[in-house]
Amino acid sequence: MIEDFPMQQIINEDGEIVDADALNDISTEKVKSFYYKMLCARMLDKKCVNLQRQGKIGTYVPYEGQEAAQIGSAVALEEGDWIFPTYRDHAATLTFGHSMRNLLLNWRGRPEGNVPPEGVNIFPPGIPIASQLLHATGAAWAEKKHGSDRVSLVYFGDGATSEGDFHEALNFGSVFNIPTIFFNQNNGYAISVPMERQMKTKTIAQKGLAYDMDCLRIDGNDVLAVFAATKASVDRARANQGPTLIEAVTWRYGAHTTADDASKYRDQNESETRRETTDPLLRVQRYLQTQNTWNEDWLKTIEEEITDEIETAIAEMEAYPEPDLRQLFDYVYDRPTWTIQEQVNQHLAVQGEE
Amino acid sequence: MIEDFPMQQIINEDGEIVDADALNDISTEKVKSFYYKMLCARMLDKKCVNLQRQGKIGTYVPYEGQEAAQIGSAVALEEGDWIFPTYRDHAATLTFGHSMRNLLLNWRGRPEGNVPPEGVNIFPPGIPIASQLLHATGAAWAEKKHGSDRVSLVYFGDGATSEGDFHEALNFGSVFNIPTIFFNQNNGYAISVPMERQMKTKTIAQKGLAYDMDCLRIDGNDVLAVFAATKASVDRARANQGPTLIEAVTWRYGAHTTADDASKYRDQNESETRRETTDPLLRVQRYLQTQNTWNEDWLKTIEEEITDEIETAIAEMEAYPEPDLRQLFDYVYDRPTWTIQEQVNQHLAVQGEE
Amino acid sequence: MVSPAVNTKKMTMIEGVRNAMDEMLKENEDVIILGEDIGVNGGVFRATEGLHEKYGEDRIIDTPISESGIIGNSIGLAANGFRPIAEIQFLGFIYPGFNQLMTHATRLRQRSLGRFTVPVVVRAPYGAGVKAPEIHSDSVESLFTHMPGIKVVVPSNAYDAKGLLIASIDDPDPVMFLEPLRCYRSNRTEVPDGKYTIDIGRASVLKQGDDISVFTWGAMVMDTMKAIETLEEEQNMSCEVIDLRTLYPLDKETISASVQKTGRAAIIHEAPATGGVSNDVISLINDTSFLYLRAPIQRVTGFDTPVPVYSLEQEYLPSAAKIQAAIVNAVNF
Amino acid sequence: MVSPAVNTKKMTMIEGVRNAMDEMLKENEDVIILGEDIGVNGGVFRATEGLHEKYGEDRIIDTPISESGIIGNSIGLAANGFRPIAEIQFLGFIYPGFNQLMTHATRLRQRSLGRFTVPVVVRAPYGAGVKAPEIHSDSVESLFTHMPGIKVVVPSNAYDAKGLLIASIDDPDPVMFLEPLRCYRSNRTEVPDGKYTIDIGRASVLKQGDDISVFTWGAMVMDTMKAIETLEEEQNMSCEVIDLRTLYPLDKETISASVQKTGRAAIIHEAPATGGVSNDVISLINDTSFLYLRAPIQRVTGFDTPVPVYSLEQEYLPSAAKIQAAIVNAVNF
Ligand SMILES: Cc1ncc(C[n+]2csc(CCOP(=O)(O)OP(=O)(O)O)c2C)c(N)n1
Ligand SMILES: Cc1ncc(C[n+]2csc(CCOP(=O)(O)OP(=O)(O)O)c2C)c(N)n1
Ligand SMILES: [Mg+2]
Ligand SMILES: [Mg+2]
Repeated sequence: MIEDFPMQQIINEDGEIVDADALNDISTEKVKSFYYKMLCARMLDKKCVNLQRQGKIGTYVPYEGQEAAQIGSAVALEEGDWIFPTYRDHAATLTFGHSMRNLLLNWRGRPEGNVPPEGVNIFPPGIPIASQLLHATGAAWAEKKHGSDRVSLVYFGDGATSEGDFHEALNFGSVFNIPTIFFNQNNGYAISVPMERQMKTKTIAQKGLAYDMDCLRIDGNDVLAVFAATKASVDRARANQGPTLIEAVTWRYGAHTTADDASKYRDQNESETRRETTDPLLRVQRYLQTQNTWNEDWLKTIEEEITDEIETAIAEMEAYPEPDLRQLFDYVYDRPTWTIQEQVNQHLAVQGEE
Repeated sequence: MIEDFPMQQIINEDGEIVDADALNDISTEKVKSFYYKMLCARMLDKKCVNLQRQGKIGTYVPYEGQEAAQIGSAVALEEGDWIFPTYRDHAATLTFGHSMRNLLLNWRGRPEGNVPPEGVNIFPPGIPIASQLLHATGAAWAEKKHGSDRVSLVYFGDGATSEGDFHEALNFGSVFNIPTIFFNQNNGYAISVPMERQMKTKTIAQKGLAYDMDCLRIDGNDVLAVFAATKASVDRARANQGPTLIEAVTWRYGAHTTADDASKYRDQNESETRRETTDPLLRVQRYLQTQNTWNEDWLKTIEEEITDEIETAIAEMEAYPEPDLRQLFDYVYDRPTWTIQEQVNQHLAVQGEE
Repeated sequence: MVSPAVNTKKMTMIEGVRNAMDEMLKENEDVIILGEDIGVNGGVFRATEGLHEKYGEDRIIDTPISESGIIGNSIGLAANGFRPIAEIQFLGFIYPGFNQLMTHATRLRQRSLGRFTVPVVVRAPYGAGVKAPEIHSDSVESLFTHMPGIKVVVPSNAYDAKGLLIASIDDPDPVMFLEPLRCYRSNRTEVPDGKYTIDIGRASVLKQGDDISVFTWGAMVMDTMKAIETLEEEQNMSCEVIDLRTLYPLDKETISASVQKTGRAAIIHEAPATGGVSNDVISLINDTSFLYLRAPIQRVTGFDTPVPVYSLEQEYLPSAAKIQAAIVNAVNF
Repeated sequence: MVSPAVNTKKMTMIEGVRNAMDEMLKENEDVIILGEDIGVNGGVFRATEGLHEKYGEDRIIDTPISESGIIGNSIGLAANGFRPIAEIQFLGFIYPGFNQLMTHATRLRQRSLGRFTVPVVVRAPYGAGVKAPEIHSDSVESLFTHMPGIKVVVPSNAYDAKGLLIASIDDPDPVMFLEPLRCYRSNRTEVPDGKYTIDIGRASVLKQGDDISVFTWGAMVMDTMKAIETLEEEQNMSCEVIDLRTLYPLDKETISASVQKTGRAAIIHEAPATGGVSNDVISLINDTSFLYLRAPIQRVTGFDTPVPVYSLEQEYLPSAAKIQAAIVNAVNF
């Protein structure tokens, strides 16, 4: 079966062009903008790991290694589209327009973290595995019913394919021909459990056959391949040609979260090797180098730019006003029930006494 | 995709041999014994519809038309194997050794209906759609862990493939190489919803591809094809070669239940046509006729035999002692909790006062 | 709420439910219905009969058998502008969709500080006493009253059903709308034409009385009224009967005012005693009316057992004798 | 239950949990564990650390991410001879498996008149206060106490955890074994070597007292004890503190004896007030001890809201001040 789903690439690990036709559609400027976004995401991720160590944010979920998958897919969307991230997909949400400050506030345990800028359709990250897939179909179905050509894209991991909701969402998507891109980041592990114990199949793409759904497998570390495949799927969805299941094969370098110890279940040398070989940023760099469009000064400039942006966001996060009790009480319902109102009153009465 | 899953037959609608090799393994005696069981099931089913009309049993779920699928599969099992029926699979449970009396008691709202004879492994019928698939994998997994070669077979309908539990069970089955036969009776409808609205795929068999599971599609009205395919799958499972998904294409002639009105959602003439063409009993009769082994006297004899058996079972059902309150209280836990015990006492105190 | 000029019609409760949906489908294009067998078939209890023909398959949507899919998609649809009514064929089959309710439908507003909301009504027939197969008969209201972020409504007649269902569809938050099976066709009430609402959170005093406050809802309303009728005749006793109608939030004023008047209370429901909504009512009375109580509060409930198969179903349901005994106990305490 | 000659060791609660499973895995080949990341990884809280190495992957089974699959398969395994322990990574992720618990695990014995039984223990860490992400922190004990056919156990220390978990694994019926996250490593108690059991259904009187009976369980035991310590010092008051330990069935004798002695009661828990187990305790007191009550029963609970993200988590949890205020309210009533 795996032969039926070859891993699609546009540029390979060494930065060599594999699919020149596909590359034609993508300007060097665009490639460089992808690189910029990936670098920004990576620098932010490293920073967050540090912030967690310093106790400035809580347990953090790193995505380092998966930048191409998240950014290549997010840039293929347009305004008015919808994305449904998991806890690991903030490279995607950042790319799609979430504010860096709110993204940081999320890791600081602040409800604002889930609130995207006005007009940007990003759902709060899905925590119960695979449950968000059904919101993605629902929201895209609404677009279709309202006659727009907007689509939704939902992120989920290899492990998520084991949940019933994965199946129900793909079935709904195919039965009602809903414009949703089911974007799987197969990073090889679900916490400690490798793909081989999660499923018998060697590909996730083939699961689309159970729904007569378009399905493909791409090199998730090739940002160009990710972009091109997602864009094609999005175009099809916009044209009412139905949903697509994309398997983007990738790898997380780090632990599952900052509370996880990856060395308990895998040899972390593998990650070190991969940094030298399949890394998504390095690959673009190599490609630009072979094209003679790589420039160390440019790199330095953008590194500085990004550092500034991140430092500003962190400063904003740190200066952010204290959490407000009303965030706990006022948004359970449109208007608090008497039960909640009474609880607020009691709470304030006692905590005032302290 | 449907071309990859041709509907396997051994004898066709006209009773002609399609697969002579496969037929070689099945003696005429065996064929006649299948016919006997199918006739018994059909006569019982008709009787139950009548009993329901007379108010002697509650809402009844008929299976008429699906006798070949249920009986061909159940006879492929052996002692010590496990079956997991739905509400519609009493032709299968009867064949596998359930008592006709208890089967009738079930429709009379009696808990004894769920209790199979000692040593016969039949689970109570699955009511929440698809949930029983996971019990089937669990029980067969237990056999495998205990080192036996017993297998489980689980029945479910076309509609059941939409539930998350279908997916989770097939995934567990394939990951742990569990000896379970996932036996789908695709009767074209889930209450009023036709297969085309339940899924986009034209076959259910292909859903096995999502798990790298053996999967096939058979004519579920050809009892010989059902038997042969199930037997082969069972043998493979016994030899630790893993689970199989079988799609048996069939048709229910009647309504979903005696409370359902099928004419609301489909043309019941279709059923009448099918009685003359694809009927599972008629097909065996035609086959035996072409073989010159059909005998009207035999038919009469067995009809009388079966009538007797059914009448006896009905008499037993009607004479069965009144329900016992202890059945409500004594089996919630191994020993009633004080809460339940107190409730029994209060109940008896008041109902005694009446 | 109802203008006196409006025409009324006698309806069964299922007709009231259908009529409410019809009104709202007519009024608001964003109202849609999702469920199993609700289209051509009109629902297994005919709640949606005729609606598919009238509003088409884009609005009256037969779904695959997939409760998580129904509720999960309804969340996405609701967050993106629709007002879905999700029909669960029997409440006993809502559990595969429990995760979507518990972790999403009820929390999305809070999780997004109001950015995304879920105006979904989940309708489900429920309760014992109609000889349904196993698992079809659960009364599990309290699984939902314990779920922050959703309201729980239970009508017992056509008038309430229509007014409450319209209010539920209009509500900006998720509502669990539970329809007692035994009430579907057992009685008829006058139902006004057109749109009217009954406030969620308001109980209905069915009968004034002085000696005890009897709280109940759903199908037990009928049984309670009947049990009390004989009791009052035979024992010269005056019972106040209150149909709670909304189980979350409870009607604190009505409950406490009644108990403070009568000094005694009984609660009647089908669900198991442990964890049943009766305990919340007791707790509310403890909080509001402790000093008024002249006897322990009585509960008449289902047992701490599953609802049995139908030959034993009548034993499971609170009987008239038990309701009467409980009231007598309280009054004679 | 513990012979005096037996050695003891100081353990955290998570060690007590692990030790109990180790004992039972050693004793009975049919004991197996299923769950996510419980194998090589030893569980995300290390509850199964070392067990995979010791007992092998046929008994310590890493499953796909599939809670319905874990519980559903456990039912089949249990009905066919095994004694599965199913670990749910956080209680907040049990909902996808809710249907299997509600309609099968808890009913199979009754549905088959005892022919098939489900001796399964479902273990799950739970509760707020450890800065976990959203949805990880639910306290939903009452979803299970309301489910006929399952017992619900909540230890608060290592000694209880080990004895109760062994009793749960030995129990012929399903047991929901809830492990308060905040207790995992917050204190150590002496734990005997070898096998011992604590009866399911027995509360533990942590401290005798005369003025009020304070009922609590899980992580709130620590907070309650601390709140009461200052209160007793400052206000010259004597509180009886009872760790319920089992939430279904409740320990009727211990609860009612205590309230009949003190005449006052308070219940402290993390779950939302509405539908929380406190209401069952109130109901039990109403049934057994009405005439002894000298003040309304007090509740200190979580709010009728979801557990918020961690910056607001401490506001959500019952504070010492609230526990003290409730007790003072009752005593000064
Ligand atoms: C329903 C549910 N079960 C369990 C968990 C705990 N959990 C959080 S992340 C995770 C692994 C997910 O793996 P995968 O889908 O591959 O995504 P990745 O973390 O690799 O991005 C698990 C089991 C959860 N969040 N939800
Ligand atoms: C979880 C759940 N949802 C809904 C139902 C109601 N229901 C009973 S039978 C049925 C149709 C099942 O169709 P199919 O799987 O094709 O089996 P068939 O009845 O055709 O044998 C439905 C929806 C149920 N029993 N369980
Ligand atoms: Mg992964
Ligand atoms: Mg069918």
